[in-house]
Formats: sequence, C-alpha cells, structure tokens
Amino acid sequence: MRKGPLLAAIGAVAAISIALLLYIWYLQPTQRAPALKVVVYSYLDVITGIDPSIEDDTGIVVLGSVYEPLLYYDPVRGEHIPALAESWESNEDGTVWTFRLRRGVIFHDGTPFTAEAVKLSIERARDIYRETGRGSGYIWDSVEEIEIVDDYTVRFKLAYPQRVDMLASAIYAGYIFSPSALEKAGVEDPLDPNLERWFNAGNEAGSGPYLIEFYSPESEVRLRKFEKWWGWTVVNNPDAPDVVIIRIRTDPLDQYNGLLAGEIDIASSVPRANLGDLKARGFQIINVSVFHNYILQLNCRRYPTNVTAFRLAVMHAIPWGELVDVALQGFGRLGAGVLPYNFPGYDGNLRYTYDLDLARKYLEKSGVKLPVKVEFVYQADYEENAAFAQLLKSRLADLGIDVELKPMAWTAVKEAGKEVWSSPENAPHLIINDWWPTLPSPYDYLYGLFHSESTEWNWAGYSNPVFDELISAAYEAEGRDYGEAMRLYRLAQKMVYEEGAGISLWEEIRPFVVSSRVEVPEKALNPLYIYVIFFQHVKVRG
Amino acid sequence: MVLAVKSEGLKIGYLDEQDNVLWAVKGVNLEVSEGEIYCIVGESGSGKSTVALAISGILPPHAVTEGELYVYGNLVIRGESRSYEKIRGRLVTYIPQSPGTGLNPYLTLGDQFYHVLKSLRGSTRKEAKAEAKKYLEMAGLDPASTLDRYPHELSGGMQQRAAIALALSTGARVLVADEPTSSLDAHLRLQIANLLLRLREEVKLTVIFITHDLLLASRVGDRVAVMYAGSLAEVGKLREVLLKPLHPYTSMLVDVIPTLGVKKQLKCYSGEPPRPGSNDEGCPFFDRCPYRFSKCAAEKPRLSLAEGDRYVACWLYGNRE
Amino acid sequence: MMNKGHRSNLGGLGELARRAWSRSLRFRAGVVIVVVMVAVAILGPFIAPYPSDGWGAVPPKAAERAGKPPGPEFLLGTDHLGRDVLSRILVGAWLALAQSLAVISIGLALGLLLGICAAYYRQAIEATINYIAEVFLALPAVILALALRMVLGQGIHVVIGSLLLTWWPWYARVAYVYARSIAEMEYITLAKLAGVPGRRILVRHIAANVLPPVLVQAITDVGSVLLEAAAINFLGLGLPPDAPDWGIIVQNGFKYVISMPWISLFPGLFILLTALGFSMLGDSLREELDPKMRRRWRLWF
Amino acid sequence: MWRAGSTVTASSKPVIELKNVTAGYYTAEGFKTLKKVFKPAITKIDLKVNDGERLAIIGESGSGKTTLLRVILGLLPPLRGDVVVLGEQIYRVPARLRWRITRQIGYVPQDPAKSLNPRLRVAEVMAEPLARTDLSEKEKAERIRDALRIVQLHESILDYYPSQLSGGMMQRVLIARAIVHDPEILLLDEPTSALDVSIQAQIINLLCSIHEKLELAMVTVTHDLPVAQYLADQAVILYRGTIVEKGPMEEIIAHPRSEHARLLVTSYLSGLNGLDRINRAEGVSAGIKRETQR
Repeated sequence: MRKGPLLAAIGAVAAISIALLLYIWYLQPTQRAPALKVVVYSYLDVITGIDPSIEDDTGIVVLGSVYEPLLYYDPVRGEHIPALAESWESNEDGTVWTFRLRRGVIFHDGTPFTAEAVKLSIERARDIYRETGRGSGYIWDSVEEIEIVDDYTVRFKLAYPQRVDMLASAIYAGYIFSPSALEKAGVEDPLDPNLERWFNAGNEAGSGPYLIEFYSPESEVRLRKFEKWWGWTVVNNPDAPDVVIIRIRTDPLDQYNGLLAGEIDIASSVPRANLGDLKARGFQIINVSVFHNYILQLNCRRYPTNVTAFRLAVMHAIPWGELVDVALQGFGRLGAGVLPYNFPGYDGNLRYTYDLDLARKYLEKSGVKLPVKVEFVYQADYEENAAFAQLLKSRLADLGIDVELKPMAWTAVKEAGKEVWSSPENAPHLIINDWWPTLPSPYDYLYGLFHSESTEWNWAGYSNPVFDELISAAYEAEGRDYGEAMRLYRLAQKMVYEEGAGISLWEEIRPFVVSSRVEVPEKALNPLYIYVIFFQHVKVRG
Repeated sequence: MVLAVKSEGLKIGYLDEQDNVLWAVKGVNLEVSEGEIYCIVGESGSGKSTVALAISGILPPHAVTEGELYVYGNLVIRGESRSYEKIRGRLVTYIPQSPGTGLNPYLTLGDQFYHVLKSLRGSTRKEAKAEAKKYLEMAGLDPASTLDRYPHELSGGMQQRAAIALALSTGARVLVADEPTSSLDAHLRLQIANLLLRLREEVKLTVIFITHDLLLASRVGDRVAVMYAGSLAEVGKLREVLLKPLHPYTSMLVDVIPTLGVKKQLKCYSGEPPRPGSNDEGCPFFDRCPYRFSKCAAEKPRLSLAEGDRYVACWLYGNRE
Repeated sequence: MMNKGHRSNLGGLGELARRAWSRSLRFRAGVVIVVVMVAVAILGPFIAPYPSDGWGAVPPKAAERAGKPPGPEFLLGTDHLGRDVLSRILVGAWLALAQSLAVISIGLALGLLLGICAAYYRQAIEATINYIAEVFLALPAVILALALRMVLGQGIHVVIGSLLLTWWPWYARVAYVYARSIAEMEYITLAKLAGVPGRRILVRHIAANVLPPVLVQAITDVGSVLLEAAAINFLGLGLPPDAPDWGIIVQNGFKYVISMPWISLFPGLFILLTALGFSMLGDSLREELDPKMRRRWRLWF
Repeated sequence: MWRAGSTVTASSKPVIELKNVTAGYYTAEGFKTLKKVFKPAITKIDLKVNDGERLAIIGESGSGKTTLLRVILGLLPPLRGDVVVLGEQIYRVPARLRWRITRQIGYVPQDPAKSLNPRLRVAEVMAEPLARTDLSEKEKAERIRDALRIVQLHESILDYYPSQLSGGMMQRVLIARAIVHDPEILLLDEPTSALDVSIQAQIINLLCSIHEKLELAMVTVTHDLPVAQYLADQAVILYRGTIVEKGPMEEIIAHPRSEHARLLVTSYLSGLNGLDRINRAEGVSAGIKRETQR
C-alpha cells in the first residue's frame, strides 16, 4: 500500500504520454501539408562564396540555380540559348552589341528586371576585377560602356572587337542581380566590400528558378522553388522539385553511403570503384563529359623544374597509356595540350609519349645531377590525384628522381601554388591544378593558367612575353576573325606544350549517380556549367 | 536446545592462480548454542576468519566449500552449493575488523538505519528513527548526539558500537564479530567486550567472537574453539581450556601470552604456523610440538572427547572416537 | 583469510614472464603473435613477394594488375594501383612496430623519470610536472598531430611527436602514483636514516619497484599506440601517402571498400592482431603482478 | 631472555635527550584562505634515555608516539625545544648530513611487510647500513654473519627476497639490519604488533637477549603494556601529546598514579583473576607432562 501513490503517479504519467503519442500519430497525416518534392544533391567541396560578381569557384553550384545570365551556351551544339536576353546583334566589326531583354521577369524580392540591373551587374564584375584582381570580371575587360537604351534594351560599346554573346554566357561574372541588393546591404557604391559580405552571409538578389532559403557553406544550402520565375511556363515541368538541398559531403564514400541510405538523391562524386555496385542496386548513372580537366603544372621558377629539358623528361615519364584506367578507373579521357576535348581550340596532337629512353635523354640534356628530389602537391581528397601522384612517383623513381608527395586540402594547395610568384623556392615543383572555363574561349584557359599576369592560377610560374602577346592578340581577334583567333590560340598552346610548363592530364567524365525517384534529363546538365544541375528540368517522382 | 550454528565436516578453500584449491578450513565441526558467546581463537592463517565469513554468508565467489553448515536449522552450505537468502542480514550479521568499513561513509547514522530497515521491513523514516534510538542506546551511544553524525565524526570505539547497533537493528540472532577490537585501544576493547556481554544478557544474542587475543576471549567467552592450520585443536569451556589446556598448541598459546603484572618467562617455541596448501598428513602442529611421537607424523588426530565436555584433537589423549 | 605470506613474488620481469608462460594461455598466444610480428618486421622486406610494391612503387603495367582479388599470384590481392597487398603489409610491419615502440620507449623513459622525480622531490617539482602532464593528458593525439603537421610538415616525426607528447604524461602519471605509494614505505625511511645516497634510493628503492608495473602497462599500451599511429596516418597527418604504413594502406583502400575490400581488410587485420598480441601479453603479465586482477576477470566470464 | 628490572648497569650518559619539545604538523585550514595552521601532536616533552637503558614509550593511538619517534629520528623538526641524539643537536645538523647521527640508531619499524624493499635481496638490505662505513668487504660480510647469528637466522637467507620470508623471519631480518652496524641505540616501533602471538614471544626473547649482549640503549614505542613490561625497565606514558607519567616499569604497573595510566593498566588486567594466572603460569605444562607420563 505504501507504494501505492508512486505507482499511481508512474501509471498516470505513462498513460498520458501514451495518449499524447497516439494523438500526435493520429494527427500527423491530416496536419501534414501536401508533400513537398525534395531533391538532395551532394557536392564534394565546401562553398567558397556566392557573390554573383566575384565568385569564381565552387559557389557555382548555388549561383547556377539562383541567378541567370543573359544567355547560356551549349558547347556541344555550339549555339546560344536565350535566358534574360531574348535577342542580340552586333555591328560589323564586333565592337557594339545590342541585347533586347526579356519582359515580365521579376527578381526574387519582387523588383522587376530591367536594363539597369544588367548594367549594374556587369560593371560591378568588371570593376571589381580591375580594382582588386578578384573574380572573373576580366572577361568584360573590353567593355567600355554599357548604355541603357530603354528599360529592355542595353548596348555594349567595346574598346576592341569581342564576342559579347560568348562573354554573356560565361559561367562566372555574367550573373544579373537586382539593384535592390545595394539598398538591402546598406551600400551606395556597388564596389563596397560590404555588398560582398552581404551576399556571402547567405543573401541573394537573383531571378533564377530557385531562391536561397538556408545557407551554411560548410554543410548545407537549401533552395526553394521560386514560383514566379518566368521560365516555368517554358520548361513546363510540373514535377520540378519544390525544395533542393545541396548537401556538402567531402568524403566520396559518404556520398555513396548517403545514396544507399536514401539521404541523397543525386551524387556528384561517389568513389568510381563503387559505381558498379550502385548500378546493380538500381541507381542511374549519367556520365557527363564536362569541361573540367586536371592540369599538371611544373614550377618554371625553381630548380630543377626550371630546366626545360628536365620538365620534358618528367612529361615523358608519365605512363600516359594507363593513366585514365589507373587513376580514373576508366571514367575520363586522356588530356591533350591545355584545352579540353570539344572545346574551341582543342588540339589532340599535343600529347607526350610514355618513353623512358627519351625521358633519360632529356634528363641527360638537362644536366640535372641525379639523384634529385622534387615536391609534388595535390589535393588530398581527390582519389584520382592521389593515384596519379603515386603512379608518377614510381615512374620518376625509375629515372632516379625522388618525388616527395604532399597531399593537401584544396585551400592549402591553392596557397602553395600561388607561392610560385612570391617565393618560388617554397612552391612545389609539381602541382595539379584543375580548371573549368569561365567563358567558352581558349583565352580563359590559356590566360588563367599560363599568362604571366595571372598570379592567382598560373602555378607554373610560366612567364613568356611572346605567349602573352599571342593570346591577347587572339582574344582581340575573336570578335573580328574567329578562325584567325583559333590559329593563334593553337600556336600559343603549342608553346606551352613544347616547353613542358603544363599539360592537361585528363578530362573528367563525371558520373552523376541518381536515385530512381529522380529523373535528370539531358538538358539539366551542361558540360560548360560544371556541377550545376538545372533543377527546373529535374523531375521528381512519387 | 536450539543450536544457533552447527557445522559438520565443513571445508572451505580458495582457488589459487592455477585453479588448485587451497584449503583454509579443513573439516570443522562446530556446535554453537543459542545465547552463547563462542570464541574462535587462532593465529593468522588458522582459518578462523574464513569460518566467520562462511557463517555470515559473505564468502567470496571464488571460495570452494564442502560439508554442511546450518544456521538456526537452515542448511546454508551443503557441499558446493551455498544459499544464504533467508539468513544473511536477517538471522546473521557481521561486524568487520576495522569499524569504519562496516558503515557507509556518505550517510549519517540515522540514514543508514533508515536504509537498512526500509529494505528489510519497509520501515518509514519515523519508525526507523525510533528503532535507531533504541539500538544506539542499547549499544551505549547517545542517540541525540550521534544520529545526525557521519561515521568519520565518531571515534573508533563509537564507530564500532554504531556498527554493532546497526547490526542488531536487523533483528539478527547471531552476531559474527571478526576481531572487532583489534584496531581499538586497550580500554576501548574492554568496553566492547562488556557491551557484548550485556547484549547477550539483554537480547539473548548469540555471538561468534573471532580473535587472536586469548586474554580478551577469556573476558567474554563461554566456550572457545582453538583453531590451528584450518582444524580445531581444542574445544571446551573457556575457563577450563585456559586454566588447564590439554592440547600442546593451546598450552603454548597460554605460555607465550604476556600477562600484565606477572613477569613469567615467556617460553620460546620455535617454528611458525604452516602455510596453506602445505603437507596435510599427520598432525598440523607436529613440527612445533614438544610432545610429538611417531604416530603424530603419520596420522592426523581427529577432534574427540577428552574429559567432561572438552574435545581435543591430539594423540596424547588417545583420540577415542 | 587470504594468506599474507604468499604474496606474489616480484622477482624481476624475467621471473614474471616465466611464470606467466607456464600459467597463462593468453600470455603464450601473445608471445607467439608478438614474436611473429617482430620476425615479420625484420624479415618483411626480404620475404615480400614483390618488395618494390611493398615500398610503395606502382608497378609498370599497373592497370593490368590493379584490383586483383586474393589468389595464387597475389595472396592477399592487389590494390587499386596494382600493388601486391601482402608485400605492402610485410614491408610495412617494421614501420608499425618502429612507430609504436619508439613512442612507448621514449615516452616510458621520460614518464618514469619525471613521474618518479615528482613523487620523490615533491613540492615545486611535483606541482610543475603534474601540471604539465595534466595539460598534455587532456590533448588528443590527433589534434596535436594536426598542429605538428601544420608547423613541421609531413613525416614520421609528426606521428612520433604527437603520440609522444600525449603518452609520456600517462607514464609520468602512472609512475608518479606508484612512486608516491612506495615513497611512503618504511624501507625508504630506513634507507634515508642509514645514509643511503638519494640517487641510490631513487634507483634501487623507488625506480626498481615502479618499473615492473609500469613496464607491464607499457607492453599493454603498445597495441593502443599502434592503433593511434594508424589513425593519425589514416587521416593523412603523418607519413607520406605511399608509405607502407598499415594505417595508410587501410586508408588507401577505404574508398574501394565495396569493390576491393581486401585492400583495407588485411592490413586492418594485421593492426588488430598486433594490438591484440601486445595487449594479451601485457594483460597476462599484469595478472601475474597482481593476481586479484585475474580473479575479477574470471568472475566476469 | 628476561632480566630483572634492577640490573641497570649502564653509566648514566644520556644518548637521547629531549628538552621541552613541541612538534606537530601544519594543516591547511579554511576554504578561501588556505591558511596553514600548526597542530601540535606532542607538547613540552622532556625525555632522557641513558646509555644501556631500556625505555618504553607507551601510548594509545593519537597519543603522539609516532610524532615523537619521527622527532627522535631526525625526520620532523620540532616547533621548539632541543633534540640531542648521541650528544649532537640533531636539527642543527643539515638534513643532508643527518644520516651520520641517525645511522647510529638501529631502527625497527612497525610493519615488516612495508619495511623491506621487495626488489632487494636480504644481503643487500643488510649491507645498506654499512654502505658508508670504511669497513672492508670482508669485515662487512663478517658483520652481517654476526648479526644473522644473533637473530638466529641461517646464512642462506641472504639470497632470499622478502616475499619468500614469513612475517617472523622478516622481523628478524629487520632486527639484524638494525644491529649490523653496531649502533648505540635500538629503536623499536611496535615490534610485535604485526606478528602472531607465538612469534611475538620469540621476538620479545630475542630483543631481550640482544640488549644483554650488545649493551645498547633500547627504546620501545608501543601501545601494548604487557609487551612493554618485557622490553623495558623504565616507562614513559604518553597521553594526548604529553607525558603523564614516567618511572620504573614495575612501579607504574603496580601503582599507576595518573588517571590515564590507571585506565591503561586496569584494561589489561585479565578477566581471570590473579590467582588463576599464577596457577596457570606454574602448572600448565605440568598438566601435559602428567598426560605423557601416563
């Protein structure tokens, strides 16, 4: 009897909690809103930023769905797809370009899209590059003036001939944001760093099909369908996702496990060795050949890689024949020159052979005393880089060159690469850079990776005035005589090849793994806009 | 008359590292009557403490048993099986050597009484307090000044009294006290001894008093069992045993104990008690016995009636069955 | 009453080992494992079927050899770069042992020295050493490895350095506790009264009694250190990525765990086995030092 | 060997002299201040031990006898007062050099199990007090053999480790160690409390014979009055840090003057009355003899 009250109390609590649980369980189906269509996309790297005018790195996976450029470019068909611009034309010598803009477009905050936004966005990208060297705004270098003809017409006046249609469909620096962003960020001058801060805090002012709902660049970005996007009637896709979750999963195996657990619908980077398993489990695998290639750069400013013959010896010691099979399990295409396959200016002849005898001859010619030690920096979490590094080390060991492997995180790789300009003796001899183009022009690659002023990405420290001259001339010629421009680009590319400053190792064939509840049609992926999935085309089943 | 404790052929051993059994108690027959103060006297390694643990039901799990042990008619040890459920803490209770270890250092005395009584009889705090007062007074402590104290706030003698009071409050009929006074000062020993005597009179408590101190035993005991190397050497009325020891070991004990005020010469007996697991043939005291003869080496004497109610395990007394 | 006269004998580690050998199956199993591992560590580079694979060289025609499952040609299969896994493991054995034994032996020596000094000299020395030990005890080895990696760059020094920094205080602490209890012993007083020089008391009386239990502890710990070293290497903080360290081999194979499970499985098993061997050795020795431990163990099972 | 209390033959040169000694320990007190407070364990002790004398310091737990012992051994500097051991003010000697005096005290600690380093053989233990003497190895070996003979241990014991010895043998080794370097004073701390009664008698007799042979001053610190009466002629009774009574042993037992001494003495008087005891002392063995003769 003494235990009576206690037992009663426990009984009462238990009864109440059971009742409560039953109630919740009973209510749940009725209270649940109509099921949202959610797609989870796992991405391998942290988001480096989402300022539409400055970001030139991994932020593209977000920007691509949130903002729109004037035009998109389809590199396979070689044609432009209108986006915010409906039509465009240029004068004879390609120095004046007029774009007619789409009417009835509104930004996410409800402000209407007009010519003013175009002028503001593009000038900001250009001016930030001019003033700070950051971002990809150099593509607008030729633009002298953007004239607002009327609300829905802009006119670009150039200092020298350019293909502004190409520039406008660039992957970076071409995104149009609403002028209301200035007010929201509390700035007057679009170049005010506070505006960049405002953007990178997770704010946006785009017009794209999705808007940012939650932004945590190290772990997750959530996008929500923008119902008032102008294009919904065009794409006519009632199964488009309502919510897109971009989940950062830096370990490829994590992505694999996430797929199996049903936490991830689309994965960009599962270990290639696991693809067969996934296929057997009913996952769809979409092999996209993307304009993303891995470029081995050799430090031209530090002994012994500053000796051209030594660099060529290294190049001929790379077992090209088995490179793709060993490093990428077959998911790739052997690189040539600097530019990727299908890209304007590509030259499949610029390949070295795997020939140790030749390599030894070059080595002898170089006069480098053996044994010698070189440092090799690469991004640690890219399995193909690690595999290649060990392969190269073994082959160079055959020549008597000792390679010290230094796998690093991406940011550290970048720091190490840039050091070739500040203190070349501390920069690695060999480094793997990976590149995807900002705009569909060889200039993008050749300038970015090998121009002597491109201290951000020219990790070879390659500095050749003739080369610089050649690509500038080619770039200027693009708007005037495209064929001539391509010829000059080829010449420049060949210089790099002959001097062994760098070589495209392979181009990726990126296997996107898609769960059976999601359909990713061909037009949702574009080799130029790497990693971007145009979710407006994605269909969610069930 | 009810026998409080009775054992027949009780053997207790411990497993050593090779899983051999080392016998600490080698066949002991005990008969303890109700209301008796029964002393078990012996030196270290004689097995007296093991007997105490067996009676109070707290043998460690790696102990091995043989024979039988009854407590108030309950068969608690039968061969290898042991079952103390009904008697441990209810019929029998145990007072360890050092007074502190019998008490919980984190509870006041009052709380300790409460916890014990609640688990035994479901007492309320009020009831427990009343009981505690009763038993503390019985043990000669002032309840008002001790109930709210923690054990470390009490002196050694008071701790031991409190432990006895706590043990009594369980309603136990048998108190097993293992050297309850050896860590106490001389004048406190006397007090504890007197307390036990008084409790025997007041509540008819049966006390099994384990000690190595023959003189102290002589103050309290009714009967004594002298243990040597795991066996009983001599059992009888305490006074008779001390004044006229029959077994040579008992007489050695009497000879070597210094007595205050009597400066007899201490007799020197060479040798030391055997280690456990040593040779089991013959009389365990053979090596040190001044009266040994050939039979002693060959055969182990059994405890048998010598005269009156004196039992001796020695061939000197014929060892009549 | 347990017999006091039959206390366990402390007659040296050799004696201890002899007794453990005769009594404990676990000790014998541990000895066999450790002896085999030491033999492998010494002979590994010579008995490996493809020694250059073992050292990390990718063989020519790697693509043809890559990803072979265990079979007659490659007993434990090949990894994603076509290297023989068995050779990798055999050649790497010495690295595994060298890393853990270096950490244990230096950490032990340092810990013993400082721990005993703290217990013997007391006062300021005691407070200082204990404080430092506590700080380092609180640091996880992996975090330290990360810091060292930043400052010193890649290499075996990162593994050994970070583990050393986290393990010495453990031995200092263990030695300190033992030494404190021994410093209370009357034989220390006796020696002081007799004019035995302080250094001799420290060595003959205190260190001699602290050493056996701490040494046994150290033997048990070899396995843990091996695991921690493997973890640091697994995370890519220590040795270069082509070194034949077992942790690195596991890491290399981790991405292929679905399609080529043998790459990670076998080095993982070797790590496990070696750790097990040392902890069996240490545990059974500890039981010999303190038979009560064994009792408890027996009770649980 | 028991010897009569009247046979004190020594010259009355004092070997230990304590004058007005107060000693104790500092304990931290208070939560915030951590103030160190001096807690005296012995106060104003005057004590003199003459050469060849047998003195017992008797006290129960908490009486300060351990503190007194530590003061005499040079381990605990007193708060005030003089401690003279063998004619030297022991606390005026730097701690580093104090061993030169303390070595002259043969000290036998309380618990044999804690007093022998388990890692040292008996031979090494025995050699310790001889280490800083200028004796030759041969003389040292001779000394050790002599000491072992006195404590009735066989020489083979030198190769043993303590764990191979019984409690009684350990105590003998410790006594042998205490006398091996021929000290002036033998200081015993509860020499029998850790031993069984039958071995206690052996040790008591052994200590008596040692005192007779070596003619040194023997100081026994104990709580056990009956044991003390065998080991000492003079007694000092310590109670709560002060000496409450001193004088010849027999005198104190027969006529305790202070209240505490009286309590102590009465608590040791057995439950069997004195007559029984005398009877027993004479007749016990006779009873057994009777039986054997039969």
